[in-house]
Amino acid sequence: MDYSLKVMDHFSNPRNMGSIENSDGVGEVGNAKCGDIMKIYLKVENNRIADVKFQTFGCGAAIASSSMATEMIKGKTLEEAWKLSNKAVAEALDGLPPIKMHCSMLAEEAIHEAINDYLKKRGLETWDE
Amino acid sequence: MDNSATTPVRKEVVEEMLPYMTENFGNPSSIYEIGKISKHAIDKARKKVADALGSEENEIYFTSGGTESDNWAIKGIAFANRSKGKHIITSSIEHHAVLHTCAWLEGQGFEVTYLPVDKYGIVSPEEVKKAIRDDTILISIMLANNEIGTIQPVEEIGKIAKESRIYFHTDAVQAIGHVPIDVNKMNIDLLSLSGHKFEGPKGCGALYIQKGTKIDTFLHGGAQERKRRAGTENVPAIVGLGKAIELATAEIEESNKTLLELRGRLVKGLLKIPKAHLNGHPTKRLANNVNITFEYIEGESLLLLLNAKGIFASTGSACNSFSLEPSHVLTACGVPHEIVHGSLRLSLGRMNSEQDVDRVLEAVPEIVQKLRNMSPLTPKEYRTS
Amino acid sequence: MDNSATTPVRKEVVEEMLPYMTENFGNPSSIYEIGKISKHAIDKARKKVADALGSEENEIYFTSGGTESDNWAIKGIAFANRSKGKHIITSSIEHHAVLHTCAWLEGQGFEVTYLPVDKYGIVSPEEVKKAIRDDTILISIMLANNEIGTIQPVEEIGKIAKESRIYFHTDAVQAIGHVPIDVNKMNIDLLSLSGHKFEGPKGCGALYIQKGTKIDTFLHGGAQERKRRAGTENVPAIVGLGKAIELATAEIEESNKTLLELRGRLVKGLLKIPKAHLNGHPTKRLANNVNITFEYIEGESLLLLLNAKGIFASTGSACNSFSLEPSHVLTACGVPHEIVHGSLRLSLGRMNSEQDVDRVLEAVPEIVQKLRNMSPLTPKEYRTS
Ligand SMILES: Cc1ncc(COP(=O)(O)O)c(C=O)c1O
Ligand SMILES: Cc1ncc(COP(=O)(O)O)c(C=O)c1O
Ligand code: FES
Ligand code: FES
Repeated sequence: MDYSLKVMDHFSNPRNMGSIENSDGVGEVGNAKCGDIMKIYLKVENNRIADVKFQTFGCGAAIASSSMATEMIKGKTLEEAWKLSNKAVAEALDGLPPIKMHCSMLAEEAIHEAINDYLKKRGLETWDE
Repeated sequence: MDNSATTPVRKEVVEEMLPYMTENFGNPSSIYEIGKISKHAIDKARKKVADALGSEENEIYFTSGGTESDNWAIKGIAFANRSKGKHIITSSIEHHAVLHTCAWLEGQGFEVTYLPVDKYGIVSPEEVKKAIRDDTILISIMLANNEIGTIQPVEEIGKIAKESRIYFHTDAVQAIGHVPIDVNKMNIDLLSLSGHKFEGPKGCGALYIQKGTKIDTFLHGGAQERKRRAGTENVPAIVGLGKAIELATAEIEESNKTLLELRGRLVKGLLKIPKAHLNGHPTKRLANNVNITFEYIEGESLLLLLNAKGIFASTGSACNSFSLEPSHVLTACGVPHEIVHGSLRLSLGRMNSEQDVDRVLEAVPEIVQKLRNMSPLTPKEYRTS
Repeated sequence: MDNSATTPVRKEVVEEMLPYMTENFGNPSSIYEIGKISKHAIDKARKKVADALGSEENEIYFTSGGTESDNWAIKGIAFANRSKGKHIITSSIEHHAVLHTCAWLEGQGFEVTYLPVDKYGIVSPEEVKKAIRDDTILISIMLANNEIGTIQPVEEIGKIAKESRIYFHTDAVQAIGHVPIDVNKMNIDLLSLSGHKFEGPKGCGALYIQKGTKIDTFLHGGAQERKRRAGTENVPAIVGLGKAIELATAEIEESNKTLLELRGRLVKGLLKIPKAHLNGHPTKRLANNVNITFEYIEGESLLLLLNAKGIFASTGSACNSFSLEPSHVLTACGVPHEIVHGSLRLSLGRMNSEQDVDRVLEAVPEIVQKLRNMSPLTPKEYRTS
């Protein structure tokens, strides 16, 4: 695969890898295309993402996207985090090979799931795509 | 350690090829002589291929590679024997050059039976027998599989085909230089091979066609290859293929002895990793092939981390394929979907040493652990952080 | 002087190819990097071919040569568009790679119109128009003929095909490096070329397929060439083809100027021999092609005597062909049977000089005379003994 240096960096040294005990929201999604799985854990304080961790079962692009996406939403408000698109993640990684674009979708979807899980736990209404 | 994908061209082979690319061409005024020299060179190469297969020289046809050989064998037999029948038998673990050709023929009105394999990837001769119909015209079963190295009972299948007077083709692309071949003893009517899999050149292969076989031409045009395969002959590549198969065949025994030792060491070492499973048959496999699945992790990321350590390998993971489909071979062997993802193929070559094996055995456990720590699927007891 | 049959690989081309056969392969631990290097090298070569044809890069597919390109184009279009129709139009002077492919398709239920040519070997666009039926799916007319060098009115034929929404394929194997090509301006949907005809390597060619063309895969298998042409890529050859087409295209104008001068000298000199006739068109022909018939003599013996003097050439004589049929091209141009026997093709190359031409002009009259003295057909007035 023709991965950018940025992808290789985030893949080899993933940021925010792991899980959060007593997290405020967890999102787990599977990739319809290749069957891979990503899990995002959120710690939320004052509507902001105080901490975030991920676990990923997937390819280099999926792991790098997880790492980059968690970096990008850390410290952001939930609304800001919700708006993070897979395209923005891919761009931040200096691009992904076309066949690997779907891997960055995992990150976007897992973040949405995690935020909705948080909202649900709070008894709030979940958000739509 | 990815010698099943492609091998570098062997030094002795390059040396044989070069004159046909450079010097001999440098002197246009001697072109007529070159014509003769080239013809003799091709004949010599053809003899070497025939010797490696136990066939006659005039049963060997040079092609552009394993893919063309497979396409020619299957389409050529199908179209030439259409009036006799429209049924083809193959297995579910063939190379795509066979499977996609069969699929295309299905679109042309042919019918194809894709035989299942057991958990080791072996086709049962009994199943072949049962699948034969009155209108079966071709059986195509590979000699050795490119992913899991499983060696098929080709001789038995050939015998069944012969008894039923059905043509038998075998894709031997992975077998050359590893499995001794005798087309007559094995009852093979058509056999495909490809130069770059045994340290010969890319873009050159051969098809063995037993005398008297009714087969259509596939590449139509000029009168080359006794009017059966058109196209200006790729002289340097043909010469290289001849040299490479000569060397590879002469060294089978010696090479297999070394490879078996290395393979044993590699398999033993890798299976020490918990939740690791060997794919394919424990003994009926190519001496150079190791295919192992590590649960909870995905193969492409495993490859990338290995690459970073200078180790090149291959995987059946969906993520590493253009189609995003997991390996059809491992799937056919009944390996569950999630587990196919974590497969790793290492294929040893003549240049690999014990040190190389040890380097792999040092690198893999660490990398597998790193990825398991990252994976949401890994149970607690297999995590270290 | 037989550059239309094959050309030596150009020095600059061999130099570009070698690293992909040797050095880059010598270091197995860097194989992953080699994978990328190879991919980039192929992309670069693809760009060079696209530039030479005025196409997009993703419209170029590498093949094993002109023969495969022709087979793919014609069978691929035929099978993919069978539901639309079963009629194909081609000419009677195409290369056998086209004609034999069409003949095979006739056996598969397709119908083929073989258009006649005028005495110069030119296909009339009017005739093409008239031959079109409701079920015509493909028109295949070569750009330049390999025997008599005639250049066809491809742009006009392409226009007719476009207006009738019929795919148009042209065999440009002989045209590369001689005729400037712009596939869009010329309304070409498919174009075949072959490396070794313009000082590139043997065993490598390309097929241009316009985006959106409905065509079946011909070589089924792996996902190479964006899943349309399977088979491990012949990297060194592809690199060489790219370099060769770049050089050949850049030099068209200059090379044609030199060749036209040499050709003029050659034709003028040879036509001084009595009862000698130029075959093909006087001006609408490849700058490097000379095809002349000498009455009363037979071509193979002419070739042999020329060879003895270090001059290599070609003939349309039946005696020199595997089928013992005289040239179908000259026959289609209306050259009478007895006279076809005495045809001589000389095809000039970049390496030929005025001295070479003069050497031919010195040798041929003498040899022709010798053979005429030997022939029972020669009238008294053309004998010297
Ligand atoms: C078993 C098998 N068959 C056919 C092929 C196709 O050979 P090639 O890529 O040389 O055309 C390969 C290699 O990719 C193979 O491993
Ligand atoms: C016009 C034409 N088409 C096709 C071919 C076939 O090319 P190749 O022999 O490279 O397959 C040739 C050369 O022999 C040719 O001159
Ligand atoms: S996660 Fe499967 S292709 Fe990226
Ligand atoms: S006379 Fe010998 S082949 Fe024609």
